[in-house]
Amino acid sequence: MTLGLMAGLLFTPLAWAVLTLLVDFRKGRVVTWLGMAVQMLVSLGLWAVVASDGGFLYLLGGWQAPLGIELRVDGLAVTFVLLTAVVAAACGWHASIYLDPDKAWHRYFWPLFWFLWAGLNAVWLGGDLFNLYVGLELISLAAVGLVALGGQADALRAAIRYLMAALLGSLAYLLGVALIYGQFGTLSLAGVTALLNSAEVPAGLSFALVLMLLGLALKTALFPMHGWLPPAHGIAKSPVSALLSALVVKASFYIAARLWLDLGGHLGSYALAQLIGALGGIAVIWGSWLAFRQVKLKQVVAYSSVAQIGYLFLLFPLTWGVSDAISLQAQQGITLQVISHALAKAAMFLSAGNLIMSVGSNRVDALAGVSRFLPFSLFSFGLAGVSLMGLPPTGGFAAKWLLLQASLASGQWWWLGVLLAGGLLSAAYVFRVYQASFIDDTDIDHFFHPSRSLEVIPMILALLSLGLGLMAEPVLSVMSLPFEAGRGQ
Amino acid sequence: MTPSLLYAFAGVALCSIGLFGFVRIRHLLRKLMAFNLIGSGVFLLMVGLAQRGGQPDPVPQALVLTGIVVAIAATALAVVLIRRYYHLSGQTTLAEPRAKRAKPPAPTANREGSPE
Amino acid sequence: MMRFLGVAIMVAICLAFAGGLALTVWQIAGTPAPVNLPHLLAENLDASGVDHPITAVLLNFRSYDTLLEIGVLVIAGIAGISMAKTTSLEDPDLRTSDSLLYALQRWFVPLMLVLAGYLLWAGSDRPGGAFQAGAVLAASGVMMRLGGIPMDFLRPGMLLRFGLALGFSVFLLVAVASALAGSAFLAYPEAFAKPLILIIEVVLTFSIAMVLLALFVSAPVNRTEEPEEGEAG
Amino acid sequence: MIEWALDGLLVLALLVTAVATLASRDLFRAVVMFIAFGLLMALVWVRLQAPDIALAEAAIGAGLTGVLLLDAARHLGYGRADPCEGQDSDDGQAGPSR
Repeated sequence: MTLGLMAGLLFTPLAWAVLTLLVDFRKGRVVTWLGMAVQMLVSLGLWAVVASDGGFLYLLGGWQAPLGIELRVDGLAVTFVLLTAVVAAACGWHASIYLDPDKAWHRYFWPLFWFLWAGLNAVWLGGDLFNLYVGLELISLAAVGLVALGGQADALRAAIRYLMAALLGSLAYLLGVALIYGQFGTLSLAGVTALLNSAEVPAGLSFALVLMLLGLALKTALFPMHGWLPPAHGIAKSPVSALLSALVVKASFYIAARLWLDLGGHLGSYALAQLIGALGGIAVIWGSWLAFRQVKLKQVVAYSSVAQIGYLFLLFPLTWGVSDAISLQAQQGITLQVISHALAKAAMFLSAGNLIMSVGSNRVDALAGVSRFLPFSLFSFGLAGVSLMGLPPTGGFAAKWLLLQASLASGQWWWLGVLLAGGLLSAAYVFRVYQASFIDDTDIDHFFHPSRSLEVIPMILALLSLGLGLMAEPVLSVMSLPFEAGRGQ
Repeated sequence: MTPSLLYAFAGVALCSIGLFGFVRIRHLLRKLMAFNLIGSGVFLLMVGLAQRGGQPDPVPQALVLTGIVVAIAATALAVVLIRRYYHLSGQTTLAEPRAKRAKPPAPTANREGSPE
Repeated sequence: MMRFLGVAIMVAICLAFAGGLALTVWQIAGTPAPVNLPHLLAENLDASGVDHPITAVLLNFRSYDTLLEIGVLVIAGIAGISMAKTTSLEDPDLRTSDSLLYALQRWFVPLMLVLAGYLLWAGSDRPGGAFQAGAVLAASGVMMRLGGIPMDFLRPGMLLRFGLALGFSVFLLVAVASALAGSAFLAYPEAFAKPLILIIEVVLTFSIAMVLLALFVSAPVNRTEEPEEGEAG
Repeated sequence: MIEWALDGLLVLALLVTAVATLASRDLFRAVVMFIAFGLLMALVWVRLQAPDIALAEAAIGAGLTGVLLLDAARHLGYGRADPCEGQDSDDGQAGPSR
């Protein structure tokens, strides 16, 4: 059962990538719907198995860790696999209606979409440092391909910039992997952690950790390395922007977090943790401020991603040198933040796409009067915004509440300011969009009305993000399930 | 100190030369070459450091083979994007477009806003 | 002045980076690695189905890496052909009427095809294998292309997409077949390991060459008219 | 001793070609330097007892990447340049000093 589910999880996205490569957009759409259903069922099944039996190691090719590659299927990984299934299916569904089937190059959307999904799953489950590198590259190239799709000059500029940043980040990560392999002779993350715990910590490896974190932070667009993100996320088609903001940037953060939690205790330091946290804090405030200042709607949402990603990096100071209980609290808060931001940001980009489609312009001030025509999409946008602000009872609130408690309990009260200011500033940019849309002095009356299902999808995501705050307990309980390392398959 | 380690240090030097070029140079093809130099440096370091005892280690060698293929995939994709970008905008750097290719802002907004 | 300052800062950063990295390498080199992976590899080589350790790592022990890596190649190929302009294939400007190139092509292409075949065959017990063979095959294709030989199969049509997908799908099918047979994903049955790896290598060679060639060909050419698809939408 | 000299020379040549790749003002020459760098890398891999990588580097690193870059350099406002390509050639020759 478990073996079948794992095979299905690994096989489906790759197989569907090939299948959709062979057919055109319309057929690819139908094929994709089938694949999304399969993938959703498999992800749910795996989540249920792990929720009831606990995590396990999956040996690819049947080879044990130092020689082969093992996948780490634990509560956190399956939570993210399920999150990916939900968000990617929503974006795929939206894209299947939103994208124009008559543009020849849109047929290549589906294979890239499926490869992206495959890469994300590979990263969530990855337990091998080099395999994570390959997974990251799979994600980056697929994402760049999606941004560049259609080949307008502006899109190409954004895509090239994105590609360059992603490649540099990957190389920094790979350099760290080379150093760690040189030190320990193994690539398994679990093996490295065990060696660090058992023997005396070798000098000099902190540099390797710093390099890897630096590369991953670049790929996650941490301030001040965020310059590539807004153009790429702003110019891509809305379903693509949603995928990139909701999931792709989380993949590199996820690896950074796993590295920090496994190796940071030995190789990290208080100063490093505080520095990363401070950069995250600046990102929250600076990103929100820039979001407030943007002229184009999707740029507002993209800069909001820069800000929301900043919160994630509070994980580093809040888990270093604190008691296990506080660390767990911080980890849960960050995980909730990842999930709620993924749902809310996907909802926001998809509804922004609907609004732009409706008024035919990308500018915020062009939204005047749209509240009369597209209240449903605007409402989804607002609901997602509420979650970003961190108002109760949303998932964003639950996340920030946990972070707040962790900051207070660990005596790092200064992060409170970041949490508070970030919430207020995000309220400011969401209300600015709302204000623009309620101005009623326009005499333009020809709004294009997108189809009903385009409006339903962001609403579902926004409601999920809202509901996350209410069902945080069951989600968190699966996420932190004890990991039975010895169980094998 | 073994010859392998010497090559690992050569990898260190290549990485920093490449990094300097990658950050400072704006011409995209040159940037791409700088990326490949850093990549070669990382590969050298990986194999050189692992083989510091003098014995060949097939695992990092296999990893480097994988890495080379990933690097050529990225390079080839980047070349296609750069050439297409040059074809459309006449630019070889990522600088924002100059006034001479100014497109009126209104159609731009329309184009970006239209459903695709 | 600002530019000078920028260069100076960047030089300082690069020197600090090089210093830190060199120091780390030196410190790491002082201690032996606690895990002896080459030894472990040698012990398990017999079970892998091939005699050449690197091929064993690439296509058996760490075959998942290779599977994803071929995925990366296919992605690059897809993204490349999504930019392709079909007209560039017949672009007369591309035909280089270089006599040197002609001679090279005349003598080198058959030689390179033979070399590719040899590399592929050698992979199981000597240096060589699918990647090198694929690269050589692609290089000979590039040479033929520069010589102006029209390669219709490289049009972004069904045939090209099929060629891109072939190696990857065979690899994937083998992977899932072993999973359906009850063991893990990508676990070859030991009796069939050798033929399976051989089949995978052959199709991979073909696909790698195809992707690299497609990427070379799909690069847009300047001299053609305005892009017909770029302005739409 | 002679081996050390060989290795040292190889490393030196490697670094010189790397710097030349980035520093040469002329794009075409930079690409040629890059190909030379790839060939030297292949030699280095032989010295590191990695014949597989040496083969791959010669075929992919030097060969294919080189051809790709040469072809691209030819089209990016260098060499047989069209008049319309000339206007950006100052960008095309940007050295690292910019």
